[in-house]
Amino acid sequence: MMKISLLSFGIAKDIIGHRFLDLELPAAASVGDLRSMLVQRFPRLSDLASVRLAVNGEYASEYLPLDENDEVALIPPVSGG
Amino acid sequence: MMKISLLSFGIAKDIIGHRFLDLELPAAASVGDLRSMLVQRFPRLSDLASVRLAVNGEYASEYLPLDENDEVALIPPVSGG
Amino acid sequence: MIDIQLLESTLDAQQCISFVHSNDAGGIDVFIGTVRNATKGKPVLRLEFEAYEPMAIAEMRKIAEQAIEKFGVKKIALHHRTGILEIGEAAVIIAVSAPHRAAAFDACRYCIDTLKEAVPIWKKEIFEDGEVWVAAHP
Amino acid sequence: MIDIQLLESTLDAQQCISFVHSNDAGGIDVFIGTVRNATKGKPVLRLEFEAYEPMAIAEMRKIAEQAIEKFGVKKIALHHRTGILEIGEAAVIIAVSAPHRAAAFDACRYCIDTLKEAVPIWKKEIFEDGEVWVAAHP
Repeated sequence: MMKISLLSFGIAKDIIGHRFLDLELPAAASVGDLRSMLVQRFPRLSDLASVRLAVNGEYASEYLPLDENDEVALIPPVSGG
Repeated sequence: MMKISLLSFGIAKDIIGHRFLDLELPAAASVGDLRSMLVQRFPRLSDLASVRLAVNGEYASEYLPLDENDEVALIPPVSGG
Repeated sequence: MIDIQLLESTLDAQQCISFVHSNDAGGIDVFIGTVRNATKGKPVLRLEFEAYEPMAIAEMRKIAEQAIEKFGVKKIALHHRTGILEIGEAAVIIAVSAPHRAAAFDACRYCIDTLKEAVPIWKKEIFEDGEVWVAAHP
Repeated sequence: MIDIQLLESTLDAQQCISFVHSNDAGGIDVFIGTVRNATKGKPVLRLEFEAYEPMAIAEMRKIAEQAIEKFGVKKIALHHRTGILEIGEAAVIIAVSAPHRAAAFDACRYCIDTLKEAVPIWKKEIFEDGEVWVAAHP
Protein backbone atom coordinates (compact mmCIF):
# COMPACT_ATOMS: atom_id res chain seq x y z
CA MET A 1 0.00 0.00 0.00
CA MET A 2 1.01 3.60 -0.45
CA LYS A 3 -0.26 6.90 0.81
CA ILE A 4 -1.15 9.84 -1.45
CA SER A 5 -2.61 13.29 -0.67
CA LEU A 6 -5.76 14.30 -2.51
CA LEU A 7 -6.51 17.99 -3.01
CA SER A 8 -9.98 18.97 -4.18
CA PHE A 9 -11.15 22.26 -5.65
CA GLY A 10 -14.35 23.98 -6.65
CA ILE A 11 -17.31 21.67 -6.94
CA ALA A 12 -15.05 18.64 -6.40
CA LYS A 13 -14.26 19.92 -2.93
CA ASP A 14 -17.99 20.28 -2.23
CA ILE A 15 -18.53 16.68 -3.37
CA ILE A 16 -15.55 15.17 -1.53
CA GLY A 17 -16.28 17.28 1.53
CA HIS A 18 -12.62 18.07 2.26
CA ARG A 19 -9.93 20.21 0.71
CA PHE A 20 -7.26 17.68 1.79
CA LEU A 21 -7.72 13.93 2.08
CA ASP A 22 -5.05 11.30 2.69
CA LEU A 23 -5.74 8.07 0.81
CA GLU A 24 -4.26 4.58 0.98
CA LEU A 25 -3.89 3.02 -2.46
CA PRO A 26 -2.57 -0.35 -3.62
CA ALA A 27 1.10 -0.07 -4.60
CA ALA A 28 1.42 0.62 -8.34
CA ALA A 29 -2.07 2.11 -8.61
CA SER A 30 -2.40 4.43 -11.63
CA VAL A 31 -4.19 7.74 -12.02
CA GLY A 32 -7.01 5.80 -13.71
CA ASP A 33 -7.27 3.43 -10.76
CA LEU A 34 -7.55 6.38 -8.39
CA ARG A 35 -10.23 7.94 -10.59
CA SER A 36 -12.30 4.71 -10.53
CA MET A 37 -11.97 4.46 -6.79
CA LEU A 38 -13.04 8.08 -6.30
CA VAL A 39 -16.01 7.80 -8.64
CA GLN A 40 -17.17 4.70 -6.79
CA ARG A 41 -16.85 6.37 -3.41
CA PHE A 42 -18.20 9.78 -4.57
CA PRO A 43 -20.68 9.01 -7.39
CA ARG A 44 -21.61 12.69 -7.84
CA LEU A 45 -18.20 13.18 -9.49
CA SER A 46 -19.74 11.43 -12.54
CA ASP A 47 -22.23 14.27 -12.92
CA LEU A 48 -19.48 16.80 -13.68
CA ALA A 49 -18.75 17.98 -17.22
CA SER A 50 -15.16 16.76 -16.74
CA VAL A 51 -12.68 15.84 -14.02
CA ARG A 52 -8.96 16.01 -14.77
CA LEU A 53 -6.34 14.77 -12.35
CA ALA A 54 -3.05 16.55 -11.78
CA VAL A 55 -0.12 14.83 -10.11
CA ASN A 56 2.38 17.05 -8.33
CA GLY A 57 1.07 20.10 -10.20
CA GLU A 58 0.95 18.68 -13.74
CA TYR A 59 -2.02 17.31 -15.66
CA ALA A 60 -1.54 13.54 -15.75
CA SER A 61 -2.61 10.76 -18.12
CA GLU A 62 -4.74 7.89 -16.81
CA TYR A 63 -1.81 5.52 -17.23
CA LEU A 64 0.63 7.35 -14.99
CA PRO A 65 1.57 5.16 -12.02
CA LEU A 66 1.29 6.95 -8.70
CA ASP A 67 4.06 7.08 -6.14
CA GLU A 68 4.11 7.24 -2.38
CA ASN A 69 3.42 10.82 -1.15
CA ASP A 70 2.23 12.10 -4.54
CA GLU A 71 -0.01 15.15 -4.38
CA VAL A 72 -2.99 14.49 -6.61
CA ALA A 73 -5.43 17.29 -7.40
CA LEU A 74 -9.00 16.80 -8.57
CA ILE A 75 -9.60 19.41 -11.26
CA PRO A 76 -13.27 19.89 -12.15
CA PRO A 77 -14.06 22.12 -15.18
CA VAL A 78 -11.96 25.25 -14.79
CA SER A 79 -13.62 28.65 -15.08
CA GLY A 80 -10.97 31.31 -14.57
CA GLY A 81 -10.67 34.52 -16.56
CA MET B 1 -15.19 81.30 -61.99
CA MET B 2 -15.47 80.23 -58.35
CA LYS B 3 -13.19 80.35 -55.35
CA ILE B 4 -12.33 77.34 -53.23
CA SER B 5 -9.97 76.95 -50.25
CA LEU B 6 -7.30 74.28 -50.47
CA LEU B 7 -5.90 72.75 -47.27
CA SER B 8 -2.77 70.65 -47.50
CA PHE B 9 -1.33 68.22 -44.97
CA GLY B 10 1.78 66.16 -44.39
CA ILE B 11 3.95 65.79 -47.43
CA ALA B 12 1.30 67.50 -49.59
CA LYS B 13 1.79 70.66 -47.56
CA ASP B 14 5.55 70.44 -48.13
CA ILE B 15 4.95 70.09 -51.88
CA ILE B 16 2.32 72.83 -52.18
CA GLY B 17 4.31 75.07 -49.84
CA HIS B 18 1.27 76.39 -47.97
CA ARG B 19 -1.20 74.99 -45.47
CA PHE B 20 -3.97 77.20 -46.95
CA LEU B 21 -4.30 78.26 -50.57
CA ASP B 22 -7.21 80.04 -52.21
CA LEU B 23 -7.80 78.90 -55.77
CA GLU B 24 -9.91 80.20 -58.64
CA LEU B 25 -11.55 77.40 -60.61
CA PRO B 26 -13.86 77.41 -63.64
CA ALA B 27 -17.50 77.23 -62.52
CA ALA B 28 -18.66 73.58 -62.43
CA ALA B 29 -15.14 72.20 -62.01
CA SER B 30 -15.14 68.72 -60.45
CA VAL B 31 -12.84 67.17 -57.88
CA GLY B 32 -11.09 65.41 -60.78
CA ASP B 33 -10.59 68.73 -62.59
CA LEU B 34 -9.01 70.20 -59.46
CA ARG B 35 -6.76 67.15 -59.10
CA SER B 36 -5.53 67.52 -62.71
CA MET B 37 -4.87 71.21 -62.21
CA LEU B 38 -2.91 70.57 -59.01
CA VAL B 39 -0.83 67.77 -60.49
CA GLN B 40 0.06 70.00 -63.43
CA ARG B 41 1.06 72.87 -61.18
CA PHE B 42 2.79 70.68 -58.52
CA PRO B 43 4.15 67.65 -60.43
CA ARG B 44 5.72 66.14 -57.27
CA LEU B 45 2.18 65.21 -56.16
CA SER B 46 2.39 62.40 -58.75
CA ASP B 47 5.26 60.81 -56.83
CA LEU B 48 3.05 60.10 -53.81
CA ALA B 49 1.65 56.62 -53.11
CA SER B 50 -1.84 58.16 -53.19
CA VAL B 51 -3.62 61.48 -52.90
CA ARG B 52 -7.26 61.57 -51.86
CA LEU B 53 -9.33 64.73 -51.90
CA ALA B 54 -11.86 65.56 -49.22
CA VAL B 55 -14.54 68.18 -49.74
CA ASN B 56 -15.89 69.88 -46.63
CA GLY B 57 -14.50 67.12 -44.43
CA GLU B 58 -15.67 64.07 -46.43
CA TYR B 59 -13.71 61.93 -48.86
CA ALA B 60 -15.03 62.86 -52.32
CA SER B 61 -15.30 61.03 -55.65
CA GLU B 62 -13.59 62.47 -58.72
CA TYR B 63 -16.99 63.28 -60.24
CA LEU B 64 -18.24 65.50 -57.43
CA PRO B 65 -18.80 69.04 -58.73
CA LEU B 66 -17.23 71.69 -56.54
CA ASP B 67 -19.10 74.70 -55.21
CA GLU B 68 -18.07 78.24 -54.39
CA ASN B 69 -16.30 78.38 -50.99
CA ASP B 70 -15.84 74.62 -50.69
CA GLU B 71 -13.01 73.57 -48.40
CA VAL B 72 -10.96 70.96 -50.25
CA ALA B 73 -8.27 69.00 -48.40
CA LEU B 74 -5.36 67.25 -50.04
CA ILE B 75 -4.94 63.94 -48.22
CA PRO B 76 -1.63 62.18 -48.93
CA PRO B 77 -1.23 58.61 -47.55
CA VAL B 78 -2.40 58.70 -43.94
CA SER B 79 -0.17 57.24 -41.22
CA GLY B 80 -1.94 57.68 -37.91
CA GLY B 81 -2.02 55.08 -35.16
CA MET C 1 9.90 38.75 -20.13
CA ILE C 2 6.94 37.45 -18.22
CA ASP C 3 5.13 38.72 -15.13
CA ILE C 4 2.65 36.24 -13.61
CA GLN C 5 0.62 37.17 -10.56
CA LEU C 6 -2.25 35.63 -8.63
CA LEU C 7 -3.55 38.36 -6.33
CA GLU C 8 -6.13 38.77 -3.60
CA SER C 9 -6.15 42.55 -4.09
CA THR C 10 -7.45 44.76 -6.93
CA LEU C 11 -5.73 44.21 -10.26
CA ASP C 12 -3.99 47.21 -11.82
CA ALA C 13 -4.10 47.59 -15.61
CA GLN C 14 -1.53 50.39 -15.58
CA GLN C 15 0.94 48.12 -13.77
CA CYS C 16 0.51 45.44 -16.47
CA ILE C 17 0.91 48.04 -19.23
CA SER C 18 4.04 49.49 -17.61
CA PHE C 19 5.56 46.02 -17.31
CA VAL C 20 5.15 45.21 -21.03
CA HIS C 21 5.94 48.71 -22.32
CA SER C 22 9.13 48.78 -24.33
CA ASN C 23 10.78 51.34 -26.60
CA ASP C 24 11.26 48.72 -29.29
CA ALA C 25 7.65 47.45 -29.23
CA GLY C 26 5.11 49.45 -31.22
CA GLY C 27 1.91 47.75 -30.06
CA ILE C 28 0.42 46.72 -26.75
CA ASP C 29 -2.81 44.76 -26.46
CA VAL C 30 -4.52 44.47 -23.11
CA PHE C 31 -7.45 42.25 -22.22
CA ILE C 32 -9.43 42.90 -19.03
CA GLY C 33 -12.06 40.41 -17.91
CA THR C 34 -14.54 42.03 -15.52
CA VAL C 35 -17.31 40.66 -13.33
CA ARG C 36 -20.70 41.00 -15.01
CA ASN C 37 -23.79 41.89 -13.02
CA ALA C 38 -25.86 39.05 -14.52
CA THR C 39 -25.57 35.56 -16.03
CA LYS C 40 -28.24 34.54 -18.54
CA GLY C 41 -30.40 37.39 -17.28
CA LYS C 42 -30.11 36.41 -13.59
CA PRO C 43 -28.58 39.05 -11.32
CA VAL C 44 -25.21 38.09 -9.84
CA LEU C 45 -24.32 39.54 -6.41
CA ARG C 46 -20.60 38.76 -6.49
CA LEU C 47 -18.07 36.12 -7.52
CA GLU C 48 -15.59 34.00 -5.68
CA PHE C 49 -12.44 32.65 -7.33
CA GLU C 50 -10.58 29.68 -5.96
CA ALA C 51 -7.20 28.60 -7.34
CA TYR C 52 -4.83 25.67 -7.03
CA GLU C 53 -2.19 28.30 -6.60
CA PRO C 54 1.19 26.76 -7.43
CA MET C 55 -0.23 24.91 -10.44
CA ALA C 56 -2.25 27.95 -11.59
CA ILE C 57 0.90 30.07 -11.56
CA ALA C 58 2.88 27.36 -13.38
CA GLU C 59 0.15 26.96 -16.04
CA MET C 60 -0.10 30.73 -16.55
CA ARG C 61 3.66 30.88 -17.02
CA LYS C 62 3.50 28.04 -19.59
CA ILE C 63 0.81 29.87 -21.54
CA ALA C 64 2.87 33.07 -21.60
CA GLU C 65 5.97 31.16 -22.71
CA GLN C 66 3.98 29.46 -25.48
CA ALA C 67 2.59 32.81 -26.62
CA ILE C 68 6.07 34.37 -26.82
CA GLU C 69 7.31 31.36 -28.78
CA LYS C 70 4.27 31.14 -31.08
CA PHE C 71 3.73 34.82 -31.87
CA GLY C 72 7.16 36.38 -31.37
CA VAL C 73 5.87 38.91 -28.85
CA LYS C 74 8.19 40.67 -26.39
CA LYS C 75 6.65 40.83 -22.95
CA ILE C 76 3.54 39.47 -21.26
CA ALA C 77 1.92 40.35 -17.95
CA LEU C 78 -0.79 37.98 -16.74
CA HIS C 79 -2.53 38.85 -13.48
CA HIS C 80 -5.49 36.92 -12.05
CA ARG C 81 -7.58 37.64 -8.97
CA THR C 82 -8.57 35.19 -6.26
CA GLY C 83 -11.07 35.51 -3.43
CA ILE C 84 -14.26 37.55 -3.45
CA LEU C 85 -14.89 39.96 -6.34
CA GLU C 86 -17.61 42.57 -6.53
CA ILE C 87 -19.50 43.37 -9.74
CA GLY C 88 -17.35 45.36 -12.18
CA GLU C 89 -14.00 44.33 -10.68
CA ALA C 90 -11.29 42.90 -12.91
CA ALA C 91 -10.86 39.13 -12.62
CA VAL C 92 -8.00 38.93 -15.10
CA ILE C 93 -5.70 41.33 -16.93
CA ILE C 94 -3.41 40.25 -19.76
CA ALA C 95 -1.04 42.72 -21.43
CA VAL C 96 1.19 41.84 -24.38
CA SER C 97 3.71 43.98 -26.23
CA ALA C 98 5.00 43.24 -29.72
CA PRO C 99 6.91 44.96 -32.49
CA HIS C 100 3.71 44.93 -34.58
CA ARG C 101 0.09 44.96 -33.56
CA ALA C 102 -1.18 41.74 -35.18
CA ALA C 103 1.10 39.63 -32.99
CA ALA C 104 0.04 41.54 -29.86
CA PHE C 105 -3.66 40.91 -30.58
CA ASP C 106 -3.13 37.25 -31.49
CA ALA C 107 -0.97 36.50 -28.47
CA CYS C 108 -3.33 38.26 -26.04
CA ARG C 109 -6.29 36.31 -27.38
CA TYR C 110 -4.32 33.07 -27.23
CA CYS C 111 -3.48 33.74 -23.57
CA ILE C 112 -7.06 34.39 -22.46
CA ASP C 113 -8.51 31.52 -24.53
CA THR C 114 -5.93 29.05 -23.21
CA LEU C 115 -6.16 30.35 -19.64
CA LYS C 116 -9.89 29.63 -19.67
CA GLU C 117 -9.24 26.03 -20.72
CA ALA C 118 -6.17 25.08 -18.77
CA VAL C 119 -5.54 27.12 -15.64
CA PRO C 120 -6.85 25.55 -12.42
CA ILE C 121 -8.98 28.43 -11.22
CA TRP C 122 -12.67 28.11 -10.38
CA LYS C 123 -15.38 30.75 -10.35
CA LYS C 124 -18.42 30.57 -8.10
CA GLU C 125 -21.32 32.86 -8.94
CA ILE C 126 -23.26 34.05 -5.93
CA PHE C 127 -26.94 34.80 -6.56
CA GLU C 128 -29.70 36.07 -4.29
CA ASP C 129 -30.93 32.48 -3.86
CA GLY C 130 -27.78 30.37 -3.96
CA GLU C 131 -24.33 29.74 -5.40
CA VAL C 132 -23.14 27.93 -8.52
CA TRP C 133 -19.69 26.72 -9.59
CA VAL C 134 -19.54 27.94 -13.18
CA ALA C 135 -19.39 25.29 -15.95
CA ALA C 136 -19.18 22.41 -13.45
CA HIS C 137 -22.07 20.47 -14.95
CA PRO C 138 -22.73 19.74 -18.61
CA MET D 1 -21.34 55.24 -26.13
CA ILE D 2 -18.34 56.72 -27.84
CA ASP D 3 -15.51 58.93 -26.60
CA ILE D 4 -13.33 60.42 -29.35
CA GLN D 5 -10.38 62.63 -28.51
CA LEU D 6 -7.52 64.20 -30.40
CA LEU D 7 -5.06 65.43 -27.79
CA GLU D 8 -1.80 67.36 -27.63
CA SER D 9 -1.09 65.98 -24.15
CA THR D 10 -0.15 62.49 -22.91
CA LEU D 11 -2.81 59.83 -23.54
CA ASP D 12 -4.20 58.04 -20.49
CA ALA D 13 -5.05 54.33 -20.82
CA GLN D 14 -6.81 54.26 -17.48
CA GLN D 15 -9.13 57.05 -18.62
CA CYS D 16 -10.07 55.05 -21.74
CA ILE D 17 -10.63 51.91 -19.66
CA SER D 18 -12.79 53.78 -17.15
CA PHE D 19 -14.89 55.22 -19.96
CA VAL D 20 -15.71 51.82 -21.48
CA HIS D 21 -16.03 49.93 -18.20
CA SER D 22 -19.56 48.72 -17.61
CA ASN D 23 -21.16 46.33 -15.13
CA ASP D 24 -22.92 44.50 -17.95
CA ALA D 25 -19.81 44.06 -20.12
CA GLY D 26 -17.53 41.14 -19.27
CA GLY D 27 -14.60 41.94 -21.54
CA ILE D 28 -12.51 45.00 -22.36
CA ASP D 29 -9.85 45.02 -25.03
CA VAL D 30 -7.39 47.89 -25.20
CA PHE D 31 -4.89 48.62 -27.94
CA ILE D 32 -2.03 51.06 -27.32
CA GLY D 33 0.20 52.12 -30.20
CA THR D 34 3.53 53.45 -28.93
CA VAL D 35 6.42 55.24 -30.59
CA ARG D 36 9.21 52.82 -31.48
CA ASN D 37 12.85 53.82 -31.15
CA ALA D 38 13.73 52.61 -34.66
CA THR D 39 12.28 52.07 -38.14
CA LYS D 40 13.88 49.35 -40.26
CA GLY D 41 16.85 49.41 -37.93
CA LYS D 42 17.39 53.18 -38.16
CA PRO D 43 17.15 55.04 -34.83
CA VAL D 44 14.19 57.42 -34.58
CA LEU D 45 14.62 60.51 -32.37
CA ARG D 46 10.94 61.43 -32.09
CA LEU D 47 7.70 61.64 -34.06
CA GLU D 48 5.43 64.43 -35.09
CA PHE D 49 1.72 63.90 -35.78
CA GLU D 50 -0.30 66.31 -37.85
CA ALA D 51 -4.08 66.00 -38.18
CA TYR D 52 -6.85 67.51 -40.25
CA GLU D 53 -8.62 67.87 -36.96
CA PRO D 54 -12.35 68.19 -37.64
CA MET D 55 -12.26 65.48 -40.31
CA ALA D 56 -10.02 63.20 -38.18
CA ILE D 57 -12.50 63.43 -35.31
CA ALA D 58 -15.44 62.79 -37.65
CA GLU D 59 -13.69 59.77 -39.23
CA MET D 60 -12.76 58.33 -35.83
CA ARG D 61 -16.39 58.67 -34.76
CA LYS D 62 -17.58 56.89 -37.93
CA ILE D 63 -15.17 54.02 -37.27
CA ALA D 64 -16.40 53.65 -33.69
CA GLU D 65 -20.03 53.74 -34.85
CA GLN D 66 -19.31 51.08 -37.48
CA ALA D 67 -17.57 48.90 -34.90
CA ILE D 68 -20.54 49.11 -32.51
CA GLU D 69 -22.91 48.25 -35.36
CA LYS D 70 -20.73 45.47 -36.79
CA PHE D 71 -19.63 43.70 -33.59
CA GLY D 72 -22.36 44.58 -31.08
CA VAL D 73 -19.90 46.07 -28.62
CA LYS D 74 -21.02 48.47 -25.91
CA LYS D 75 -18.61 51.37 -25.56
CA ILE D 76 -15.53 52.61 -27.40
CA ALA D 77 -12.91 55.18 -26.43
CA LEU D 78 -10.57 56.28 -29.21
CA HIS D 79 -7.86 58.77 -28.29
CA HIS D 80 -5.13 59.94 -30.68
CA ARG D 81 -2.16 62.22 -30.03
CA THR D 82 -1.04 65.15 -32.13
CA GLY D 83 2.13 67.21 -32.01
CA ILE D 84 5.56 66.00 -30.96
CA LEU D 85 5.91 62.55 -29.38
CA GLU D 86 8.96 61.15 -27.67
CA ILE D 87 10.05 57.50 -27.97
CA GLY D 88 7.80 55.19 -25.95
CA GLU D 89 4.86 57.60 -25.75
CA ALA D 90 1.39 56.42 -26.75
CA ALA D 91 0.23 57.68 -30.15
CA VAL D 92 -3.18 56.02 -30.00
CA ILE D 93 -5.28 54.22 -27.42
CA ILE D 94 -8.44 52.31 -28.30
CA ALA D 95 -10.57 50.67 -25.61
CA VAL D 96 -13.65 48.57 -26.36
CA SER D 97 -16.05 46.86 -23.95
CA ALA D 98 -18.37 44.04 -24.91
CA PRO D 99 -20.55 41.41 -23.24
CA HIS D 100 -18.13 38.74 -24.53
CA ARG D 101 -14.45 38.91 -25.29
CA ALA D 102 -14.40 37.86 -28.96
CA ALA D 103 -16.42 40.93 -29.95
CA ALA D 104 -14.15 43.20 -27.91
CA PHE D 105 -11.01 41.86 -29.64
CA ASP D 106 -12.57 41.98 -33.12
CA ALA D 107 -13.93 45.49 -32.70
CA CYS D 108 -10.68 46.86 -31.26
CA ARG D 109 -8.70 45.42 -34.14
CA TYR D 110 -11.22 46.75 -36.64
CA CYS D 111 -10.85 50.22 -35.13
CA ILE D 112 -7.06 50.35 -35.32
CA ASP D 113 -6.90 48.75 -38.78
CA THR D 114 -9.50 51.17 -40.17
CA LEU D 115 -8.01 54.17 -38.40
CA LYS D 116 -4.69 53.49 -40.09
CA GLU D 117 -6.38 53.50 -43.50
CA ALA D 118 -8.94 56.23 -43.23
CA VAL D 119 -8.23 58.86 -40.58
CA PRO D 120 -6.46 62.00 -41.86
CA ILE D 121 -3.50 61.98 -39.50
CA TRP D 122 0.10 62.03 -40.67
CA LYS D 123 3.22 60.83 -38.91
CA LYS D 124 6.64 62.34 -39.51
CA GLU D 125 9.64 60.36 -38.29
CA ILE D 126 12.55 62.50 -37.18
CA PHE D 127 15.99 60.91 -37.57
CA GLU D 128 19.47 62.15 -36.74
CA ASP D 129 19.93 63.14 -40.41
CA GLY D 130 16.49 64.24 -41.55
CA GLU D 131 12.73 63.79 -41.46
CA VAL D 132 10.36 61.53 -43.40
CA TRP D 133 6.58 61.58 -43.78
CA VAL D 134 5.73 57.91 -43.21
CA ALA D 135 4.25 55.95 -46.16
CA ALA D 136 4.10 59.04 -48.38
CA HIS D 137 5.96 57.46 -51.27
CA PRO D 138 5.44 54.01 -52.82
